[in-house]
Amino acid sequence: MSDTATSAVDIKAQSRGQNLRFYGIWVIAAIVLIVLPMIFSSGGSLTSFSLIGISIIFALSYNILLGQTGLLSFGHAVHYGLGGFLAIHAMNAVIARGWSIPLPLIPLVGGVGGLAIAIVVGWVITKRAGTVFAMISLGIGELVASSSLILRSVFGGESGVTTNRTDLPQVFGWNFGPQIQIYYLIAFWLMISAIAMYALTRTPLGRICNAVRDNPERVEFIGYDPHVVRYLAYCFAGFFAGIAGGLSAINFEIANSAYLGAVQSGIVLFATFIGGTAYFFGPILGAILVTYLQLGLTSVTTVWQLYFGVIFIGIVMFAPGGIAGLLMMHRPLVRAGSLGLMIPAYLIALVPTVALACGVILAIEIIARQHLPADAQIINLLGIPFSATSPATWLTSVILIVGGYFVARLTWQRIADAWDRATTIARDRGYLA
Amino acid sequence: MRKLILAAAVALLPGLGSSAFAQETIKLGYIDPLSGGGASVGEGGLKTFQYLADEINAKGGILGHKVEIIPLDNKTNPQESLIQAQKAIDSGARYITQGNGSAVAAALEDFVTKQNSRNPGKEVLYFNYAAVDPSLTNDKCSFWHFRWDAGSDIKMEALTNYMKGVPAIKKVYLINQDYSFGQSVRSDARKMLNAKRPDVEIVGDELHPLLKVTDFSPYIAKIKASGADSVVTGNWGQDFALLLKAAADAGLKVNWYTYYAGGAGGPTAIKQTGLDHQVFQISEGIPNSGNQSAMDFEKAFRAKANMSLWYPRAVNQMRMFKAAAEKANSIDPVKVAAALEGMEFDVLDGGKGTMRKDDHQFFQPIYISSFGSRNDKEPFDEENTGWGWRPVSKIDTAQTTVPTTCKMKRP
Amino acid sequence: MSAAIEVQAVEKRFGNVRIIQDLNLSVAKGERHAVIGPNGAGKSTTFNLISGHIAPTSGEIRLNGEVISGLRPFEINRRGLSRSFQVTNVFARMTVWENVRCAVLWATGHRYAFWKNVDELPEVRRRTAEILEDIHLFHRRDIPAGLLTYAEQRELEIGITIAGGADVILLDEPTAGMSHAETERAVALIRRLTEGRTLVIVEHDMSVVFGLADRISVLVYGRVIASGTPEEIRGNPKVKEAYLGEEAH
Amino acid sequence: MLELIVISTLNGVLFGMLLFLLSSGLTVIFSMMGVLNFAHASFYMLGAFFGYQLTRWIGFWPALIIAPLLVGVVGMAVERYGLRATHKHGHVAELLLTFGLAFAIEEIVSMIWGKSPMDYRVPALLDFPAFTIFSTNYPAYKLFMLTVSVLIFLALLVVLKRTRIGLIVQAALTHPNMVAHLGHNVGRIFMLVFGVGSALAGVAGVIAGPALVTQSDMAALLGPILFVVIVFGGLGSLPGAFIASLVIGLVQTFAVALNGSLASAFGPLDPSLGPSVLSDIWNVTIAQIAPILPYVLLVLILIVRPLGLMGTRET
Repeated sequence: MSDTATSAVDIKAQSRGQNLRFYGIWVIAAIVLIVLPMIFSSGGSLTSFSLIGISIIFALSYNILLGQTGLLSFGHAVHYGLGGFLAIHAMNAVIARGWSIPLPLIPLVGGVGGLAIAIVVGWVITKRAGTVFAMISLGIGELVASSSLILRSVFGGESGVTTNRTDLPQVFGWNFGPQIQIYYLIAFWLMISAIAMYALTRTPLGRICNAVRDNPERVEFIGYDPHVVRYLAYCFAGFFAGIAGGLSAINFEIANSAYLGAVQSGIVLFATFIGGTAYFFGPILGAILVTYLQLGLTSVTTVWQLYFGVIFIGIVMFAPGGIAGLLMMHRPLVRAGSLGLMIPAYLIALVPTVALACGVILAIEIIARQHLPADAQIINLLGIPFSATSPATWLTSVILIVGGYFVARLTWQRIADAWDRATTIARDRGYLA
Repeated sequence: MRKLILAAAVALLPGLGSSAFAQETIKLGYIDPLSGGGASVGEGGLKTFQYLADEINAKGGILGHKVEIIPLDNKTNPQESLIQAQKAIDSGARYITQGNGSAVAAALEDFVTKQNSRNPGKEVLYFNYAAVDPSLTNDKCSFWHFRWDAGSDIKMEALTNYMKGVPAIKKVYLINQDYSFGQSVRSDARKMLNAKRPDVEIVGDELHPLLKVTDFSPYIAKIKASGADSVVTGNWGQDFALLLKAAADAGLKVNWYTYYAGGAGGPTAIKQTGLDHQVFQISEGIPNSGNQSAMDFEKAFRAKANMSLWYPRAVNQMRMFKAAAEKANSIDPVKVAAALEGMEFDVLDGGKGTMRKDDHQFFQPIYISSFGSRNDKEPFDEENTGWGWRPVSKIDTAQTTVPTTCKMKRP
Repeated sequence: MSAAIEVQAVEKRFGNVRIIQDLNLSVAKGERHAVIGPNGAGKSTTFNLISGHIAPTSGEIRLNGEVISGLRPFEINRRGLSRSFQVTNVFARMTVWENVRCAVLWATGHRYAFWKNVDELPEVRRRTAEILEDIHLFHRRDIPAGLLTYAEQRELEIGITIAGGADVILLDEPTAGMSHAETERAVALIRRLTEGRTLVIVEHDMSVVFGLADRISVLVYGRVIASGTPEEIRGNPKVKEAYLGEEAH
Repeated sequence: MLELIVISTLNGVLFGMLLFLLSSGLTVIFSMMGVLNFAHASFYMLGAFFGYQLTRWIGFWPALIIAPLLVGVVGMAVERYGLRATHKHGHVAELLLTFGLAFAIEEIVSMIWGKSPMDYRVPALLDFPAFTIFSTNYPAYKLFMLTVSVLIFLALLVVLKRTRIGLIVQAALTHPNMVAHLGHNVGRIFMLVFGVGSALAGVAGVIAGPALVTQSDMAALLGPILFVVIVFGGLGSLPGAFIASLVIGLVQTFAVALNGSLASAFGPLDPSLGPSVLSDIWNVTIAQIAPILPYVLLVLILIVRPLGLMGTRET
């Protein structure tokens, strides 16, 4: 086993290979971003893609704190919001003064806004980590959000500040009125920001952030001040959140206090954590999923918040690595070729688990409808209409929950067994420690 | 990977993936909170509009087109409202309506103005049924925005015209929420009272944070100390309920002139405090108005929707929409808008109203009513409290007119 | 030649409890110095005081002649002192490779750099690989540190401590909990890695202490009762009475 | 003026004691388990709603006993089936779990009881003015709230000083690592502590419900203030939480009572300057900024004393 002779050269070759694959992924991502609106060209999908793009940048910036430095912030929207406000004011100033700054540069102004507030408040906030950091960030978030309603001349009260993005100097004949042009602008900044944030993880600072996350005490004994590391990470997170806020300001042409609020901070936490904080692509998955749920779930059910809460609790308890963590758990199995063992177990478990989920959804919807008049008592689940007042529906729900749970438990056991076998094979073949 | 997920997402997105353009029905996007804290209010509005759409459809629709209400949840968030408005447009709606939150209204008004200038031929009209910020029909006014609710300045004009004739009012205390609406109530009250009743003393003028105060007793102590006989407040929701509760606890005996005592939870709070006919409301219609056709409508509506008619203006709005479309003989938003300008209309509770061409503000008779125990001419109670609204005064349309600074840009 | 570490009249109180009283200790440059003493004598506290983990209540600590008492640990580390921990204290979620590399970064001058690709720093890569080979963990470089065996984690602990190239090394019970064979290997490792540097070591295993140390200090109840070469300590009656005698019970 | 001071002091102390009822439970839970329970305000809300429902069924006085017990049971269930499983993933995961829980509880409550305020009334027995001070009535119910809060405060003191569990809790407050060595019954003690902490929040809910508004957003309104209190007082410090509760209660009530602004102190700004940040700040009254004062205090204390008022512990 001892192959010390191959050492450094080997490592170098290995990282070359990784680099190639790495550039490949970015090129593919860029192509997908370019082609996407050609396949789905309806106004609705363009709106959704734009929002998803913004929330990906926002979630990635949040993960600089949560995933990479281990800082749980409840006030990240402060940077997003102030970036948005600065961008709006910059746009209005450009229009009023006739400066020749084109729209595509405005997100950078947003980034500077987010960075500026991070530089100011970050030093105090990052003095402490862990729970105290979380609480202080919550307090600062509330403070800024409430102050924004008092400082009307800057924040425009609760109606906010508006602008008209088409009045800015035009570049390559684009006036940025149509959503498709905004989509490409967001896609452009998404690529730039994602590459930059990925690159950040590969720098000395990025690695030390991980060390601070894992063991801030020990970091002090290898020459680093964890406070400075946290502060720098906080500034970067603020900068990229500001870019997302600036893009949002361009997209909506309005900035208001809702940008800064606890809801926005909560959503980005949801997205990042559900996606998975341990891998760079986790927040991307999370942002896509949560934005999609926000857009889609709200028109299906009025209690979408409850589903959000339940999904979130489920992820915290059973899959703290998030979706990305679940996916990456299977990587050694794929390499070892033992994934095939898992698939039948998953497929069998799918049926009772879905039944259980349907039962729970049915139960929630029955309760949610008790205050509504008779004509709103129809629950449409998987295309089947159920009447919320009918005992048959209650019975169905109970049967699905109880029956689904007991059958599902058996199948989950099967998954656990299959998992043991599959990982044993992977371990034997040396793909798993 | 990412592409696959996106593809699946878009395919699944309800209402976003498809853009079926069926012009058989007139789609009206209803953009208001249907989840979260404001949901009870938003759901009430939705029921009202669905009832009104059914009423129109039962009579053959508008020019033969059925009216369909598309409920869209905006969570009282301006950005979310813009997304929902886009969603409505994508699903073929050319008309949207909204009421809760002047911040949302301002965002939507700005949105339709830009949308219509960038997409000629696909104009969208915005019917505002409850956002009362005066700026919506003044400096921010838009050709594509029509308001059926009385702006807060109009309501204050009506209220002060009523107070002019009540000599018992001598010392007035103003307490309002610290945001644009509360501030305009406060400044209008000062201005108009000074002009119409210079003898009335304003003994206090308070702004408190919006929806953040859990205990109003310090404020009540101040009101009590000031010796006020009347309080004017634009407070709504818990800010109203808590204010009244604290007042009753401290034994404060004053008359309350309010904008939103009738809002969800308001009547319950008043009944709890036992302030019988001491709480007054300014509104464009009340259940016990005495107007037979309005009371018949109220009865039918309550039977079907299981709530009282919070928004008589919504009735005016939908009926006027139909009348304007028929007058223009078209359901094209541009033509309907032109027909609405300056249109006169018989409102639900009786009397004439008019949609002013200058700023697209609807002017109508305004009622001052008080809440308390009922007599036999008042069949309707509120929120099962047993108490109901009693008309105190009717202010005619002419007495509610305020000037506008709007410089309307017409297409 | 001034001493590498000079502890003068240091006292540490927690509330009313005096953990360390009038502590005096001098370690010459290039010396291998062992600190021994019964449990609760304040050995780890002494390390915590020297490395800046806790600040002394009074007294003075010098590193190469410069006063370091009251400085933060990273400031002391940057002046050339590095320590290990009695309880394994590595970066559990990061790979072995990254654990060592992080410890190399400050010393190679990359500090908080956010404009350099960490994989493209030849100096860092070379030193990391060297240290991993030194501590026999090169073949385990891609394993998260939390998944290593106990003995491997102890070795990694030493690796992280020496990686920054500090010339004063403090090792807190590096062989605790190791089997006999593992201990021998570790001692050889320590001997090789600290060649030419100053070493202070806290150790319970007397064969390790007497085999490795040039000088030994005996700490009892927060006070140094004897200091000298292994032979002097062996023959010191105070030590026999207070420490070895006690252990004989 | 004297009237305002007396009334504001009474109200401030009352609000402060209510905050302390909540923050004491939160502090004890935090000290024992290292978990900052984000859903603590949600338990307060559950207390109010259970209290409301039970009052309608069996009357206020039984509800005052039963509702907190029910909340305590819910709390214990959360600890047993939620937090215990999450513990191995660290404190951030536990905090996130309670964060999700706060979300879910709010929605469940509004699903069951709707979103409008409940008609939760002061019991008839206490629905009279206790005394009149400067022509202002002080309601008996508020006096009752004050009494209950003080009694619970005293009871808490006795339990902490005189009982075995109290000693363990106290030990945990000062030496958090010690609880790890308590032996086999540590799980049960955690569950009990979490249950008692939740039940305390439940008591606060039952008695505050009729005085304030019982509505599904009441947790979200109070939650942030609660965290300010315990961070301000110093995480894990019971005396700190007590002082911070009173300080924040008094500051908020007095700020409301004062009408001062920079404009009233130094005269209005030159109107020709037009609206600006300066004029916003110049004209804002202390009453207007009352709700953000706790956050300002929080930031200030963290600059001066990063561990909080009485805090001694790093995390």
